[in-house]
Amino acid sequence: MTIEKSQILNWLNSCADIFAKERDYLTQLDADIGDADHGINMNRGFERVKDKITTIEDQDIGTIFKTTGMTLLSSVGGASGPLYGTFFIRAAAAGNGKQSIDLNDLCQIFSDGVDGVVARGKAQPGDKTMCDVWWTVVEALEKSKDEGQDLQQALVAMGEASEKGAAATIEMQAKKGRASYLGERSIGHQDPGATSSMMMVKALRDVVVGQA
Amino acid sequence: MTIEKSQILNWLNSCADIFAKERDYLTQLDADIGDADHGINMNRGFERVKDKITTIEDQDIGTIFKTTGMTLLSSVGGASGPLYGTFFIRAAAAGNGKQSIDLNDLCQIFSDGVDGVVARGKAQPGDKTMCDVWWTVVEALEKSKDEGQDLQQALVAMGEASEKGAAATIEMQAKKGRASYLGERSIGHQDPGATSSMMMVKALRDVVVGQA
Amino acid sequence: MKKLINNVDDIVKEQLEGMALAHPELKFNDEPRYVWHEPKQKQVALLSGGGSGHEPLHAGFIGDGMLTGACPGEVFTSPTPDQMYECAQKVDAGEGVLFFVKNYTGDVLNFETAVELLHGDDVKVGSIIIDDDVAVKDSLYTAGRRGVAATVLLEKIVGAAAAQGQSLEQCEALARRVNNQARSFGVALQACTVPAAGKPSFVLADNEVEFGVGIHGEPGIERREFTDVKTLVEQVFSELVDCPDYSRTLREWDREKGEWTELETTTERFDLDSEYIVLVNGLGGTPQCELLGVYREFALKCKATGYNIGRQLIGDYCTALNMEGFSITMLKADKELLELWDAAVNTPALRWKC
Amino acid sequence: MKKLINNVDDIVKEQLEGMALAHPELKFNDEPRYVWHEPKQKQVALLSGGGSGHEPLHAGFIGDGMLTGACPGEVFTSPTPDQMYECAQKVDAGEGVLFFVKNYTGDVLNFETAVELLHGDDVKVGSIIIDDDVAVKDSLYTAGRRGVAATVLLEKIVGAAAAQGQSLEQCEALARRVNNQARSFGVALQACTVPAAGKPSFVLADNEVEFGVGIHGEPGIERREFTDVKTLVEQVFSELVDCPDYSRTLREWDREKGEWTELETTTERFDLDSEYIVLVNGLGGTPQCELLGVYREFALKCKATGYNIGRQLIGDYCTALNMEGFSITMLKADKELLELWDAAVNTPALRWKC
Ligand SMILES: Nc1ncnc2c1ncn2[C@@H]1O[C@H](COP(=O)(O)OP(=O)(O)O)[C@@H](O)[C@H]1O
Ligand SMILES: Nc1ncnc2c1ncn2[C@@H]1O[C@H](COP(=O)(O)OP(=O)(O)O)[C@@H](O)[C@H]1O
Ligand SMILES: [Mg+2]
Ligand SMILES: [Mg+2]
Ligand SMILES: [Mg+2]
Ligand SMILES: [Mg+2]
Repeated sequence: MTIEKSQILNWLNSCADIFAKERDYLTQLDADIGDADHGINMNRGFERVKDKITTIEDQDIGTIFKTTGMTLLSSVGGASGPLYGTFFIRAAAAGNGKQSIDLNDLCQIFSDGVDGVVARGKAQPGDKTMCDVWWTVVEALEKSKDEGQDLQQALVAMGEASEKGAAATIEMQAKKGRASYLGERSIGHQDPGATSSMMMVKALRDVVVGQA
Repeated sequence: MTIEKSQILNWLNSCADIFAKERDYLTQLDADIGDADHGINMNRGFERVKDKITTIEDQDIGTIFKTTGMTLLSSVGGASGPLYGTFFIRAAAAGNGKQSIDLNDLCQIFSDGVDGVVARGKAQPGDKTMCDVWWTVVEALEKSKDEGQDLQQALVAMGEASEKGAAATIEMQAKKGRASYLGERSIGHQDPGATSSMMMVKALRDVVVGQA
Repeated sequence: MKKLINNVDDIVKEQLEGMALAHPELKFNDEPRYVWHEPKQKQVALLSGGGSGHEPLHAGFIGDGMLTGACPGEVFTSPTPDQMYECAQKVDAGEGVLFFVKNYTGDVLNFETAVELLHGDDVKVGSIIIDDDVAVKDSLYTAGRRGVAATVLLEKIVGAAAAQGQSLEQCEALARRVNNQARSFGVALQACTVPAAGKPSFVLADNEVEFGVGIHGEPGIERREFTDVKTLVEQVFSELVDCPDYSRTLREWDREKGEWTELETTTERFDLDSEYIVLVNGLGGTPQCELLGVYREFALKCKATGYNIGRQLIGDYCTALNMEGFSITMLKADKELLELWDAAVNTPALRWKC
Repeated sequence: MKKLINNVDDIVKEQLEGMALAHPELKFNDEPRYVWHEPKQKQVALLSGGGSGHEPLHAGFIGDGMLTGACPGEVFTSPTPDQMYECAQKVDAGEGVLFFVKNYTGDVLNFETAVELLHGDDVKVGSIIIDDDVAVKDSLYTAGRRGVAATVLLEKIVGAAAAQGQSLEQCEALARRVNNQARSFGVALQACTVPAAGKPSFVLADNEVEFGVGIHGEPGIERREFTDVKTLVEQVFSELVDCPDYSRTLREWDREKGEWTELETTTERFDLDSEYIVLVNGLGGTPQCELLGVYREFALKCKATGYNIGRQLIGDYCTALNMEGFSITMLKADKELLELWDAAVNTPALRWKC
């Protein structure tokens, strides 16, 4: 079983819908420990992505990811713009020339993506950032691969992992990004970027596996 | 029966006490239809008067009034400062050289005073100003005189007249001063200057006749 | 109420001390209270004053090319005659003293007394009433139009004239002309809090504005629905340009006779041939970014209707403490006024060409 | 929420249009979004940028003697690399382009990308990080000190140097020096309302302030009791002068190698022999009169402790929408910096000597 290009397109569209719906929720999370714009940023960026991908549906998955990354880079702004932009631009490599991807590819894609984010943003585990979700997710995918799970099982496990990763940020003290200025006052709040990452991960699961 | 100079001094001191106590109430009245400072102005002015008159207790009533007027003029500011200042400066004439005043004098004093206010401020009856109290008060004093009432009776009637005069301003539309900018929206509120005038009139009654 | 103050009773004194500390060329006298500076040349002394709470008005406009001195009263309370009297004595250089008086009963009465006192001392004194607020419709049933933000434009222009050596009579005539060519209109989104009162002077819902508001926290002419800045600015634009002629009797001091004379005078009409000096003025609690939005709507409306903006100023110049809102002033200008406007000015709040 | 806007999505665009309408010498490009002007002489192009909502920062400082261009992001959101990229292409006169970047993760990352793109196109480009906010204590457990109001002083001073014909390398060295000699600290009395969020970012009681607040509505370092302006300003003064040396690694663009190098650099100590340029900066919702009270306390405290204020600026220069509060910036200056500060500047928000 593989993930088809059409499902990747559905996924990106679904992200756009989710960020439109969760705009205020994400913004409120960011108001608590940041500057109250994360939902607005994600919503603006994925609206553009949604527009953009209609023009490149014929291309391969790598190109679609690269375009997504470039679009996010030039429309989101803030910290999350270059980070998510880099995520997709780096993720593109493992999708180059492909019309579908398997569990191996997916693992590579997300792992390259988060490596790109770290190269730019220098986050370490426990710094309370989006990376804390992606690392948990990649770890879960690796585990599924090692245990010989099928794609469906792997995606379900990945979704759960993303929830755990996001929830784990609640107890962390932020050491990167705007929330770090709050010091200990950042503890007790779920990180907005971790939350938007979780939403993206769960959206992929839902598109491929069907709503849980 | 006459009003002694000591009672005049008591009266002015009592005004100071009353304006200290009613500062916020008068200011609130002024907030409704003006700029929220009338109580503050009267309080500042009469505090100075209270200080000042300790230095001129030996002088005649005319001098005391003139000094009161000059002090108000240079400490109250706003519209009420020059108006109350003029009131006392003009009122002084009928007290010149006197150590006590009778009903006739009082009538003259208040009537000269309000004439002075009109000369400066051009208010007409019904314009919703302090004059609407003083005219009612002078009218009541004239009537008491004509009817041959004694000073005590006259002062009681004067106090009642001042209350009526102030209450009557509620239904008036302001045509002078800051409240006039409100047009019809000034209707329904008691005029702050009329109220402070009423307080002064009643203070005189209470000092001479004793608390009602 | 939360304000950056120590003591309600000291705020005017302390803010003036702050200004004098920041601008050592301004001298501050506390009893009676006035601020002044020494002009570079011998000239007509220009003296303003009024209640405090309108910062940078008045003291912020003292300096070369603008005011010689100012007498600040307590917050929203006009100053007392002893202030103007002593300040005028201090700044008079023998060329005479001109008072700029905003048309409020309190200011008018207190300045009139000062004029009479100074005349008695043989000081050549004149007094100009500023009444530019077109929100006030008539002068029969009110104290007449209020003096608001046109004060800034008038003081700048007459300040330039005085610095050029124009006489007291010339300055008076110029000031009267500017006043008759200027119109202002204000809107509040939220009231200010007078420190001594401790709470907002009025309360507005999220979809309401006070339309035609003054600069003292008093309610406006009417309460209107607020939808967006475009609609609101268009309403203000109409009030400014569709304004009928306005005649009123203003008192002037006759220096010869030593008495007040009443002069019937009428505002000038606006036309599409002139250039306008436009002031989009913040009332104290409104940020720059919103004022820029106001200016945009106003400029677009002027373009669409053929009104020609020759100069502009956007910012907090004539405020009402922390009131949220704005006023717009239009001054019909000719070459002479534009030149005087462009002339060098060096004050804490307005500075160019030096 | 009641704001003088039409549409939450259009406010940045419309406020920039307002600015361009008011100042026709500023050119506004909407897609991608940037503002620029044509300097009188051929010079190093100075380019600033960052989230909007800090007006007059950044576009209000474009003009002779200060910035060449600016890239405003959405409200409180750093701009995107395509904005800097195109703006730099537009303003580069062959002398190179210098970016002024406030130290926020978002600004740093987006500007870095632009630098890399421009380098690829053979544009001579440099990038300066501004991190003056001493409220942030360490750089190990945080994203490091934020860039706040010292930006204004730095842009003015480097702007003067560029206008005098100094090279890109000279401008870079000067900017680094100014940054290491500047410290700021902010306090909020009331939060701002981000338009798209629709409600205040935090709520404070009448006796509370956010102490050590940034300029994006994020909460401060701690919540403190507020009693009066004297006590509060004394607390801010201590934070500014009793501040330990601060070392951190800042990334710099190596134009030769075409890569980022990490440079460990330490702030300068304050002393009693220097003169200081002081900025008492309003955060958007605080009126002039209160800022003057803040300046008074600060100036008195400086006098009492022997700190010498050489120049001052009081007003709204680096704001956070309608936030109530202030920040104070101290820049240790020598003769060179004071002369550059005094040099002519002609921008919408800062103007003297022309
Ligand atoms: N250095 C970093 N590395 C990884 N993620 C980061 C970093 N800095 C910030 N983030 C993520 O970005 C999110 C904030 O994004 P956003 O609010 O859109 O940008 P900004 O903070 O510039 O307003 C944070 O919640 C965090 O997850
Ligand atoms: N022209 C006038 N004639 C008589 N009284 C007046 C006139 N104008 C104002 N007043 C009185 O002054 C009062 C307001 O005084 P105050 O609030 O101290 O001054 P201001 O209006 O300047 O703030 C009004 O309530 C009114 O009674
Ligand atoms: Mg954010
Ligand atoms: Mg009043
Ligand atoms: Mg008043
Ligand atoms: Mg942001």
